[in-house]
Amino acid sequence: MIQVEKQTKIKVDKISLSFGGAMVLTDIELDIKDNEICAIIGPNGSGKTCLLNCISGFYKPQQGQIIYKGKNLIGLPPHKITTMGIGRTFQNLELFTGLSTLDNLRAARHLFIKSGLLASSIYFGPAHHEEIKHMRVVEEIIDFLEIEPIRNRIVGDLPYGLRKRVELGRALALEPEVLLVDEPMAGMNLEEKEDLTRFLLDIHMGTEFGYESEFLNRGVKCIVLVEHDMGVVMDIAERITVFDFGRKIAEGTPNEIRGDERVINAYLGEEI
Amino acid sequence: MNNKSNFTAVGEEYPTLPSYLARNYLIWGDKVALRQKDFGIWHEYTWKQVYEMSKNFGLGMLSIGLKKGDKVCIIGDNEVETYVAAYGLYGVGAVIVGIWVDALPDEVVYYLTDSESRFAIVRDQEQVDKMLTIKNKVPQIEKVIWWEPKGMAAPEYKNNPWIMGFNDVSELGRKYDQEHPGTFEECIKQVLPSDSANMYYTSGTTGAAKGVVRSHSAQIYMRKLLNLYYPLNLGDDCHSMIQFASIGEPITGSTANLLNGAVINFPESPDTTEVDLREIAPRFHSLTPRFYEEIASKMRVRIESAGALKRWVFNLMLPIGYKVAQYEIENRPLPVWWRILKWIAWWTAFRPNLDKCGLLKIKYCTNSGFVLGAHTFRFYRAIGIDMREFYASTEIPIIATHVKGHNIKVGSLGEIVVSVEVRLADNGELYIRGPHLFDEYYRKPDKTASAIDSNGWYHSGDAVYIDDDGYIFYIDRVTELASLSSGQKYSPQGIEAQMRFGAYIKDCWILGEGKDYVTAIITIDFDSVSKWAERHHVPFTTMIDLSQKDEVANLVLKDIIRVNSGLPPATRIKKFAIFHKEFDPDEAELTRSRKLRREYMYKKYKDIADGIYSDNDVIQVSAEFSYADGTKDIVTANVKIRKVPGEQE
Amino acid sequence: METQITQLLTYIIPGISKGLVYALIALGFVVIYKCTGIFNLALGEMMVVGGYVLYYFAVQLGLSVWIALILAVITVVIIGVITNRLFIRPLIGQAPMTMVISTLALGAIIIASIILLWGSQTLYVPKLFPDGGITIMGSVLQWNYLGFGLVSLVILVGLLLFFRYSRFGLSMMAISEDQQSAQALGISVKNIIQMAWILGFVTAAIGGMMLTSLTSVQYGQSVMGLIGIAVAILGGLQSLGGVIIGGLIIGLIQGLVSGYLDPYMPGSLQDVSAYIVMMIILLFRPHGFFGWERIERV
Amino acid sequence: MLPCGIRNVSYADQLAIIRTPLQWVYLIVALVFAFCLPLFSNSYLMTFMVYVGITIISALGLMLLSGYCGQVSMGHAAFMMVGAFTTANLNAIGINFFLALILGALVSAGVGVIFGLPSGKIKDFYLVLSTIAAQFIISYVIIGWFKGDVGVHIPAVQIGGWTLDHAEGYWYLVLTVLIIMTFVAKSITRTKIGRAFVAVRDNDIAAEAMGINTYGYKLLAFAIGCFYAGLAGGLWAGFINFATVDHYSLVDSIWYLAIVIVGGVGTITGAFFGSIFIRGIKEISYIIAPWIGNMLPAGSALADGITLSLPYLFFGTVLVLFIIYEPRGLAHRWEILKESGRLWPWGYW
Repeated sequence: MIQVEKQTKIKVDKISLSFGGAMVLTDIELDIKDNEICAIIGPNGSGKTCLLNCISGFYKPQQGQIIYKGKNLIGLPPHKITTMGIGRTFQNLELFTGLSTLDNLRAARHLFIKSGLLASSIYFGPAHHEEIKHMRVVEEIIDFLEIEPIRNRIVGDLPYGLRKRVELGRALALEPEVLLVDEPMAGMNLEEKEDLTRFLLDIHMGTEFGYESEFLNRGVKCIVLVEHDMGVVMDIAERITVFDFGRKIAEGTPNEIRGDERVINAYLGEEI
Repeated sequence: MNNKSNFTAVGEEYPTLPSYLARNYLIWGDKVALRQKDFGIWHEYTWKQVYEMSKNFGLGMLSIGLKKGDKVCIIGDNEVETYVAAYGLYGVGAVIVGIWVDALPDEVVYYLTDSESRFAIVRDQEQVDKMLTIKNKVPQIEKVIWWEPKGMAAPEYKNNPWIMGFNDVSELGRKYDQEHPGTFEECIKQVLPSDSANMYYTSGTTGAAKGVVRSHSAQIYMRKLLNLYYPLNLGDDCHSMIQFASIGEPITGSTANLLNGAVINFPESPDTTEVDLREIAPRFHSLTPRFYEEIASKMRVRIESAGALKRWVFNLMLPIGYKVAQYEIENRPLPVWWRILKWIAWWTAFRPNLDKCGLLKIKYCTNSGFVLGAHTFRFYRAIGIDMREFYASTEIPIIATHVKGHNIKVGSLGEIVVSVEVRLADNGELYIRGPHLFDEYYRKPDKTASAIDSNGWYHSGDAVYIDDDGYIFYIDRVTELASLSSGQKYSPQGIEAQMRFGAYIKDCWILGEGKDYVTAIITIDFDSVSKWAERHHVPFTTMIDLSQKDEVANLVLKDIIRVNSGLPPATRIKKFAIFHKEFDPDEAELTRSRKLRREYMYKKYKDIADGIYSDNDVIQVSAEFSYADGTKDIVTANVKIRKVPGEQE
Repeated sequence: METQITQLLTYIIPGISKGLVYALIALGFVVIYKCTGIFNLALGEMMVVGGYVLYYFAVQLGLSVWIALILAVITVVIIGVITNRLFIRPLIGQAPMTMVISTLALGAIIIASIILLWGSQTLYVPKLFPDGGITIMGSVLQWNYLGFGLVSLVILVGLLLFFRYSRFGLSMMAISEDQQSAQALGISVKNIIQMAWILGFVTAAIGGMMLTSLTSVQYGQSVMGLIGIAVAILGGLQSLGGVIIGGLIIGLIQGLVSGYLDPYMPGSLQDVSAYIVMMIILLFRPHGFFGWERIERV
Repeated sequence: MLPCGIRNVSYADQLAIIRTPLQWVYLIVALVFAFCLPLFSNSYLMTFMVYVGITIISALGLMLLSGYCGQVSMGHAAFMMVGAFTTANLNAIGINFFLALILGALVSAGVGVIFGLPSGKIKDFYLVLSTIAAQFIISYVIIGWFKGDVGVHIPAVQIGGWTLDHAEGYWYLVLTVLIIMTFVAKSITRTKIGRAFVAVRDNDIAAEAMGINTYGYKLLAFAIGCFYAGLAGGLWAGFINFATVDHYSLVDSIWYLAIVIVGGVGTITGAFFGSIFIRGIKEISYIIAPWIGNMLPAGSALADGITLSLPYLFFGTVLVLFIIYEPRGLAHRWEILKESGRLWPWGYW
């Protein structure tokens, strides 16, 4: 394995978040580095997801700042942050349930389709060409995630496992530099977990499936994985941060975390 | 030998399969040869492209040490790469050994060692892993070549010299071609008609699998004979889902592609086949009864579940279809009014129905393997498909068939095809001789000797009966014929085929050898039965629960009575039980070609096989049961034994 | 100076009392919203129904006004029960938007039946209070206005106390917080919704009776119900008390506008002033003065 | 479900709406029929058809705004009013009708955006309220400052030497506009913008996460929707040669909302079905009301009330019936029928 230098991608600097008095996050400090899968674990309600929501702009921390590409993300609207190259999936699926799988992914290509109102209302011409171009990209994602059979199914009717997959694909379609994955394994059976793990690794390493779209071959180098399933985290994460009651209680490699007292306490001796 | 004339009639301007590849490159260069669905749309490959790709691959194989006459095994579903590889290998004179994708590791080991293959070309990670697990058992394999890159990026594969990518091989080939141009063409010339082209392992219903070696000329004669009865034109769409492991492949696929220029279409993925088949709309189907029965019951179930109007119209038209079919079967001219009715029925019921299941463009369907149940056969002809029996075996792929324009005897295998001679042995066994006979069982001279006698007769091992008009009627394998204690002979497979026609019956296992009467152990088709149960508000929890419901039993009973009506009273089904699970190839209960493996079944399920003849009406059966994710455990169930009313034992 | 104040008063007092009536109507709206979570766009029609029913008893049957009033209220309760059964019950559990649309349909049907029963012409209801009034600082304060202000105030306060302390009020609060857990507590959501619906209907209707007895009754006035909604928004939908403040503000604004702006503006600005206020509120403080905004959980 | 044997060999095929020759035939037949309609129908029917056509144009706008982007508007008629009066007033000061028409639509779009502004902070019902407010404020402004109180006269529309003072003639104008605007609407819905609209409707959080500026698209939806409304309003005024506030009341706004719901939320065809259905109902109620009235004792409240009340009654009943029994509208029912036809003779695929 060739060593790549890991400079900080996102710097979370002492952020605190509270909902009407209730402290959800306190003085969180975190360096999300490039070229690694960084996992955030912790018991339920320990503020993992809240952190993601802060990064992707859905929550506005009262204190601290989140530096990405030299900008402070706090205060920016979510769609701006997405445009800056931070894609995400949601813990409790947020899909466009009325649309087909295909259209869900196409909707995610929004950022890259340039044709404006006029072109769209004429359709034939530039808009048409763009649609075709992006169909290919979307289809490659579908091929990558092996969801061809449900291509034209309405997402609302799909089983949970497949929906998760579609959502991952949708995040992928944003061609993000940083991918925030929120509890991808929740409610999955063994097989689905294996598949998803495989996909995540492929995304991280970059695929070599001879796709046309560069970003798929390149892959997403920086992945933040919020997960409850210890096994998976220990397998694929290179660095783990542990949250408890909105505080960071530990950080390190899987092995360091295994041994860490506070972590074991936080999990009340849960099998790690 | 009056056959000689027929040979010349068939003609032989191109002696080998690769020579056809070269011809097509010249005469059809920009015509479509293969069509693969990928990324949601159909990608077309012209003969030029296919030729180039095959050439590169073939030469690539040479440059990694393949010699003319080497055996190379192919494991993978049919895709463009499969065919490119095959054509490339034909070109450089290698012999293709097809192996079923779902073959168990031990089986693979056997095939590889028996065929002395030097290379393995496999589709994907799954197969590569399979190869890796058996690596030390097959030392003669020099390289494993994969073509589906999914999951192959991992270092343990990349850094393993034993494993190689399809494209890398082609790349080597491209270089090789630049260094010595014209090599491939030269190789093609080197290949002789008598050289072996393919090896097929006959599914082991009896003993260990034997490698049937077939020469180029044998393959080509096979296609030319087929063309006399089932001509295909340039650009006709075909769908070849039969893997290279079976003689069915050249019948539906490669030879049609090479000789006739039919286009082979490949679905996107196994899961989308059903959808893609409609888009392909193939012109020619050559399947086994099992598939036809599945399709037929699919139609029936989906029409059953339709609204009243739809059902009414279809059921109104079906009799017309049968009547018209009867005219065609008896080869009588169709009266005008029946023509009109036929037209109406076609447009109101049959055409739309065929359109739904993708059979609309079908020119002919041939059934082989064993005889198609008369009901199914008539049904297909009724709904407007030119269904014909087709008597074939791996050793000699076309022996007899129904002929358009002759009258069609339902239940027969049709008439002997031109250039084939037959002779009936005293024990009723059929001896055959013809130009497309196989060469030998690979490395089994004794077996070969016993199969092909000194004056070239092939002992088929089929017990048949030929009537005065020269129609062949299949009785059963000579070895498979069973007889009751009374000595009454009957054919289990025949009855099973009839049973399987039932929309709700998946499989059937007929017992009775040495017993006083015939009994049946039936497995229901869970999909259709559960749908039926929902529609009729029959509550159930599992397959096991459902299978023992009395309502379901009555459902099945209808079919038993139907089948019994067509049997001599002595061999009618007297008792039956509905099995609590489906028979499963992965548990070796069926062969890969989905035939029952009786001896094995009898061993495995002895308790019920005997119990059904005992007087107790519930029998506890315990069987290993494997879940989708591969985990297994023992399932025990109480299977009810039921009597068929009106049949005294 | 003197005259200006008198003038001011003559605009303010009606404003206040009208505002209180609005508050009453708005209360009907809020009650229904809190329990069922739907915007009742039939509010105006409910209001007008009050007026017509009152007219029926007071004029067509010629009963004395106050008896008519009581009978009218009873009738309205009955109508409330019926409409609840016909329109609300079947739709419980539907998407909120469809419920709202169905209230539109309800409104249309009410109007239709009103026209069928009373025709389309304007009708006049006898005044509840004697004419004339007391004179403060030279300006005459109509008994009507004072009366209505007082009555509405009493009803409002009464209802507020009822909601705060009665069992029904509390369970209503519970439901508005969280239906599931409310059910878990053994509160029959169906009944509460029915109660709320009737209450809302009655309050709106009473408001209607008063307004109509001030002026006249005509089905076109149903649009005034929308002013009630404006008031509710202004006060904040989560708070019952807010409606009083909201009502007063709107009422005052209308009074003042009618006095000081309308003379110099084409059309009558006082009718739209409520909507302009609502628009502004929606733009800058959508949850109103006493409401609170929900945090989007992602 | 396409006929068997039709393959997409390119994404252009996959995206195409019309895939089989038969579909082309249907389309052409339909168009020819529409254009030949005046040849075999009286002026009463044509007048009705013109109204229907204009209604559809307006409904398309509301469909995009409410049906696709999910921003329910109860002030649609008001925006038509804007279009009507702008067109009329501009026409009155001597600007060519068609130019005035376009300008009217644009102005209406602008006004729409203004009243769409709250959509940044508020959703569903609240937005409904702000659109209701729009209804009143707009009509107040128009009555106050743009001759709304007396109304504005528009001379018969002229194209070249041809005066469209009769329904037959005007029908062609309306039809052309309708075809163009339908095409535009369809195009918008099948491209970036349409998908963004649906994204905002289905799940605005996810939409934001997809980099879609939800607020921006809501405003855009208002602009487009109100542009359609303005266009329709202008055409309407042009047809009856008069712009008056009475034709664009809150009740009409509600009718338009009903059209969208009855037609089927989120479908272009829905706008057609809805408009024809609702217009039909209104027409029928107008026809049978007097007929019923005559059967009732003359002079009774019922007799004179029936004419007025019947539309309300129909409206209420139809709406509530649809909400309870066919919440996804006629278009959905139509789709089901079509699918069932294509599955013939199968029950499911």
